Amino acid sequence: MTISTDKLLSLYRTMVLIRQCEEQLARSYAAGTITGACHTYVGEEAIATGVCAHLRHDDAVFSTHRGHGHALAKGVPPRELVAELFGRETGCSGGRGGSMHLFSPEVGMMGTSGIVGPCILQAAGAGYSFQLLETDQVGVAFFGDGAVGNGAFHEGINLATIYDLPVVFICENNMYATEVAFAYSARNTDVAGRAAGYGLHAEQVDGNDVVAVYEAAEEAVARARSGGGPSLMECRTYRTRVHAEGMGESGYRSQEEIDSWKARDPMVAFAKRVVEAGDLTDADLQAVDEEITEQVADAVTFATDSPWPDPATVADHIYGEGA
Amino acid sequence: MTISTDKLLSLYRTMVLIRQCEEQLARSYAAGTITGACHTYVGEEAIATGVCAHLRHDDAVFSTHRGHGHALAKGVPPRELVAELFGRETGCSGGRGGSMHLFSPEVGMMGTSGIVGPCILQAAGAGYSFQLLETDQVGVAFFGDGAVGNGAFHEGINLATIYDLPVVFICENNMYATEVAFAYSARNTDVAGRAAGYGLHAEQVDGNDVVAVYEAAEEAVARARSGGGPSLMECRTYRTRVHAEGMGESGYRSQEEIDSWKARDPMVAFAKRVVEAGDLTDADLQAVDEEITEQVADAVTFATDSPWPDPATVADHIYGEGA
Amino acid sequence: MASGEMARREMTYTEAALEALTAAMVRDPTIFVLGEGIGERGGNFNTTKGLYQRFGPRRLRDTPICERGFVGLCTGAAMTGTRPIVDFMFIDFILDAVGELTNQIAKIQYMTSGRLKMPVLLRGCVGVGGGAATHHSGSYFPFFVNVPGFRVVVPTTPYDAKGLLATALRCDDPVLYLEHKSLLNVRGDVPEEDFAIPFGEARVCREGTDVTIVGVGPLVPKSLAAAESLAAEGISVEVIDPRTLAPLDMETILSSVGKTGKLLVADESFGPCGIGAEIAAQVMDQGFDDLAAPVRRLNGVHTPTPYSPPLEAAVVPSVEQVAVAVRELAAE
Amino acid sequence: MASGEMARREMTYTEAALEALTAAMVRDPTIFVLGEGIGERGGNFNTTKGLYQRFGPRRLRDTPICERGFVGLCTGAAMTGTRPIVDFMFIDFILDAVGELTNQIAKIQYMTSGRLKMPVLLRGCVGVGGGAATHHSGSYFPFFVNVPGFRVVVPTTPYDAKGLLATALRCDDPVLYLEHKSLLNVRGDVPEEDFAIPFGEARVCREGTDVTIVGVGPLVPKSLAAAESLAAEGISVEVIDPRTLAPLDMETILSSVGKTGKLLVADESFGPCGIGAEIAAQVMDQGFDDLAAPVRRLNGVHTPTPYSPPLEAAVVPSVEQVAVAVRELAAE
Ligand SMILES: Cc1ncc(C[n+]2csc(CCOP(=O)(O)OP(=O)(O)O)c2C)c(N)n1
Ligand SMILES: Cc1ncc(C[n+]2csc(CCOP(=O)(O)OP(=O)(O)O)c2C)c(N)n1
Ligand SMILES: [Mg+2]
Ligand SMILES: [Mg+2]
Repeated sequence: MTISTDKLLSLYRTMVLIRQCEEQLARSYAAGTITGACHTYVGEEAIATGVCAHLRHDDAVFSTHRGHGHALAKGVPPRELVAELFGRETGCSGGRGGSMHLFSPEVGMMGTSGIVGPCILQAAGAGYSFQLLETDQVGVAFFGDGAVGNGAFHEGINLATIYDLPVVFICENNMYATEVAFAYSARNTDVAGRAAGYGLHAEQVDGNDVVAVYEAAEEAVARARSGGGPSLMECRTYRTRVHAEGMGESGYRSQEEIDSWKARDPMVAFAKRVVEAGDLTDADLQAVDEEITEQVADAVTFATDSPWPDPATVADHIYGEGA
Repeated sequence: MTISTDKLLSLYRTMVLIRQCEEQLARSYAAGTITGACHTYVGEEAIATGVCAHLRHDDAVFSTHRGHGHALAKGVPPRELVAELFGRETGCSGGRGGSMHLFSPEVGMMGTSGIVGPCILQAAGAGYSFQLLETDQVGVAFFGDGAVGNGAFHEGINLATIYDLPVVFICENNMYATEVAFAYSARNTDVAGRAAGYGLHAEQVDGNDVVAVYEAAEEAVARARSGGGPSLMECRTYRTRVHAEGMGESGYRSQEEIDSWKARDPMVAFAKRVVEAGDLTDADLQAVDEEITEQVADAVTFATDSPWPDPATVADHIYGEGA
Repeated sequence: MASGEMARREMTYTEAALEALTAAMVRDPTIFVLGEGIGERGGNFNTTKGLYQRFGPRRLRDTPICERGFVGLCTGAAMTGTRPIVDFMFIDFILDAVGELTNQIAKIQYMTSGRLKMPVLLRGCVGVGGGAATHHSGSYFPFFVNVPGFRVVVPTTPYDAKGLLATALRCDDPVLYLEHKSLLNVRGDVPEEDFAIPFGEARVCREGTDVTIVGVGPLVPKSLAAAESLAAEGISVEVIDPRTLAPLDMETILSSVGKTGKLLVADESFGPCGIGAEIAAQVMDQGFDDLAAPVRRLNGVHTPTPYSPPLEAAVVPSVEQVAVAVRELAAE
Repeated sequence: MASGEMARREMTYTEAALEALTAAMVRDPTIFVLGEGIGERGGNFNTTKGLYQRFGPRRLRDTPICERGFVGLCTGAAMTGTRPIVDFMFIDFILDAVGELTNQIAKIQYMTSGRLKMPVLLRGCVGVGGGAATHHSGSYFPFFVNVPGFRVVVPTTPYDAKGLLATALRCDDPVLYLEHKSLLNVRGDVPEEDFAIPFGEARVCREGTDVTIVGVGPLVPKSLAAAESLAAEGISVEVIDPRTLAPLDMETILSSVGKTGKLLVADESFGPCGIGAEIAAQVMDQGFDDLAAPVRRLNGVHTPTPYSPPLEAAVVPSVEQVAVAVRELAAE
């Protein structure tokens, strides 16, 4: 592992930020402060963290219904995320979006989508822009195994491949789409293998190992940035909470399965590893935990104190200026 | 080759019927008798012929814009095909469809589509019916290489595979979609290889060799009929006429390429082979040629003499009876 | 329930529809349902609760997330002798299948001059509510009224939910059966026995003499509430629920307008080229001399649906807005 | 052409649009075009003729047949600083991309409160003609008027084709630019210099006093032809071309109706929930007292488009049908 101590600390910080934010959002949902859908990223933090560590604010991330973690890892301030789910004017989408519609173009969070699929195509489109404008920016899509059976996967991966676009596709294969098992939705569950069939660079990564993700993403992002074309990373992982807050488990997966993945918690594993390797100390990590706890508490206060959007603005910005 | 003489003659007859019909339709198009689009199947006759030889009238074929050959091979009488393109009431779609909308459910020709893609899904749907109703019928889709990059390919093949549906997918890979080369639209042009990635049975066949197609289809249809699930056959072939009547070649493919494929004409190759093998004689074949020439002439007379549809019926049958 | 007991029971809208579906599936072994989570789980909105256990995995089959794919599959199935139901959960997901709907499903009967039928039922939840936000709040029915070939059904009561679904499941045409989120848990009396409500028959929910309201979906109960309070002010309101938007029962609407001379069409979905425009144009065309005032439309705000509660509330027509519009009409 | 020569030249509708596109691509290096056959070949309808040779393979790029895919790609491109044009050839192919259009393209500006723009131009041929048959004859614009977020442009002359496309290519909103098949080869005077026609400004094509016709697309020339023959009968017809359906210039329509008191909306596309319904409802709402007769609508027959010439002719409103409708209105 040739990752600097600072970087290790920063990876840990991002994972903890996501985890603590998600747990807070789950509590706020239970309390009724958040309405609509709320899909948490608990258990999958290593993926957004390891990938976004290589991205600049001018790289473009497109994500899906389970997008809180991507937003935070890409640099959306927790205040703006929490305020968005609280429906406040100060939220990253001005309260218009909620959990599934997080927009923060300022930091390159180009949007999450409540519809499965479009992010794949849009990331290819960002790649198209960057190729045409001859910049070294990169487009990134995060999506679940559930998107793999969708036409958008097929069309988007193919377009990016034949046009050689600077894009990185991140498939977060957590084995289920809601309660439908990926093994039911696909006879062949080797996403990386299938993607390679399109002719792009594809590999499978342990999505619960932030270092593995970090290293694979480093290569994929560098490849895209330097004109080497698109890549796909299949990150195998697991969501340890319910599909969406308020839903039950309903029996589609066993308690043993859940427990076995909980035992592979990406943060716990990372902490163990870096401490054992002597890269970081328990005290280092605990300091981060505390820092984040404060940050999340501050975000909740900020959101709670923020004004509601003004209903008089409800139809603003449907169109741009002029024309 | 263990194919009976009768069967060989019948394969030849179907190919000649398609060829002669197409050449007639091309002439009629040039004469202005046919309007709209008219995509001929010249050069690809072996595929529909070899596949449909294994189908019954209660098997369901779904096809695409280049569908005349599929209709004829499936048993649509040439009279009804020609009358349809002439826009007559006696056409297989009552004149409502024209070249790209051939419906003859009576013989299991469930429709051709002017939109690329849907036939793949609909064949899967026929397979769904047959599985649910526990019959031994089979659904078949014919589509071009141009459909391979479309989401319908991805979603349809996947659904048929995971549900184990009795379907045969026939990809007619003629290397171009209009003038866009398949090698441009796909980095990996091995359709069978890619299809196998979904987990269904897939193989590549010489689409200009009617016997090869016949033999591969025999297996695929039998597999579907007996509950063995779906298959895909990638039939490599070439259209030797322009994409659609009235269009030019416009330089997207070389004259050498066209000529090299003309030299591999499926009917000529077949005739040479069966005569050399002593299975059929030149006289046998010539008799078929003449029989078909008469049949096509009769179809043109029939169509020409047929009435136009009554404009008063133009909005009939949008809805079924009742409700 | 033993005979002799009350044949009418109170139940929810969702339960009533499930009863119609269950009866149809017992009667007709060619009916099957596809969708995400409609198998063992019984549907995100309990639309197929218990059916997997009863009818098995071929008649209730979960799908991958490929709406275009399974709508296209259902097209081919309907063409070959079965009766597919697509359960979209949220109807918004239908948008990826609009090509299959418009160019295939809607046209097959026409292209075959009726030699093939197209008994596909497309169902899902529509409408704004509960912070569902912009990708889970749409209605879209004007499009399906515009395109020839569809039946468009918008039940508003448990009774209608059962009776209209029964008709849909006998109908040989493609039917969009659209269930508004806010109505799913509404309770009402529903007969135990099978019954069917023909398409194209509006229901006069309340009689009145001053102003007619045609309400669509959730605007029916809202209009009834407004009518109640307007009655206290001395304004007598007739409320009509068209129940199906295609076919549209213009006769009932026109005869009401013949009596009141004034019409408000209240609909949560978008105004431009919406159902209110169509009704207004037809009433003008066929009942111009009856009109004492122009037909008025009340629609949801013409904007994507926002998430935040105060914004969400601001885009949906309220009981008070209905009342205001009626008062204005009455005063004209 | 040297200055001093006639600045106005006669050219076709397609050539005029190509001129606007070429000028925009010279001016703005972020514009690119995707579609099938729009590269080296220059487009099935010559919409991009010569541009590949001039601007190269990244700015004119052929696509596989994956309409949803490349519309979604263009969405992401527009969000990140370029200005994509999707050239659908036949607009019917847009239907596989309705999800991307409705839930993504139309909503991005709103969801970001204007922090992102959505300068996507979607163009293609609409309408019935030439035996194109049921999958290549649609119009679909009522849907895009119903959904908030789109500009819908329907040029009818070479002059408008150039001027409206110029505006579309400077506009930050998603624009549907719909070219009717029957108009592509119409010739007319077009200024050589750049000019832009603002959206939402109707054109009064012919002044008259007895009856107003709002024509859409090919119904503009047909209405002008009908007006010509009606003039001989002593009926004075005003013909209005709205040019854009969203935004819709109701002011011009209302002021004409203020003069004539009678309105016919003539449109080849489907009637129910169509643009005629919307115009009728708005005219009634805002100009009720001006109306001497109900607004009439003349639409294509509400049926899938058949192939056979006599059937095809039967579904399209004819000059004679326009004249009959106007005569009836004039007599009311
Ligand atoms: C097109 C579409 N269809 C259905 C849904 C409903 N839906 C929301 S999340 C979800 C499951 C997604 O699974 P996956 O992509 O694996 O992501 P995960 O939730 O496992 O992270 C479904 C079916 C949707 N959002 N979009
Ligand atoms: C969805 C869709 N997009 C575009 C077209 C226009 N189009 C008609 S045929 C064709 C090429 C089809 O190529 P392929 O599938 O390889 O079949 P081939 O013509 O080679 O037999 C295209 C692009 C269409 N019919 N449908
Ligand atoms: Mg998943
Ligand atoms: Mg091809």
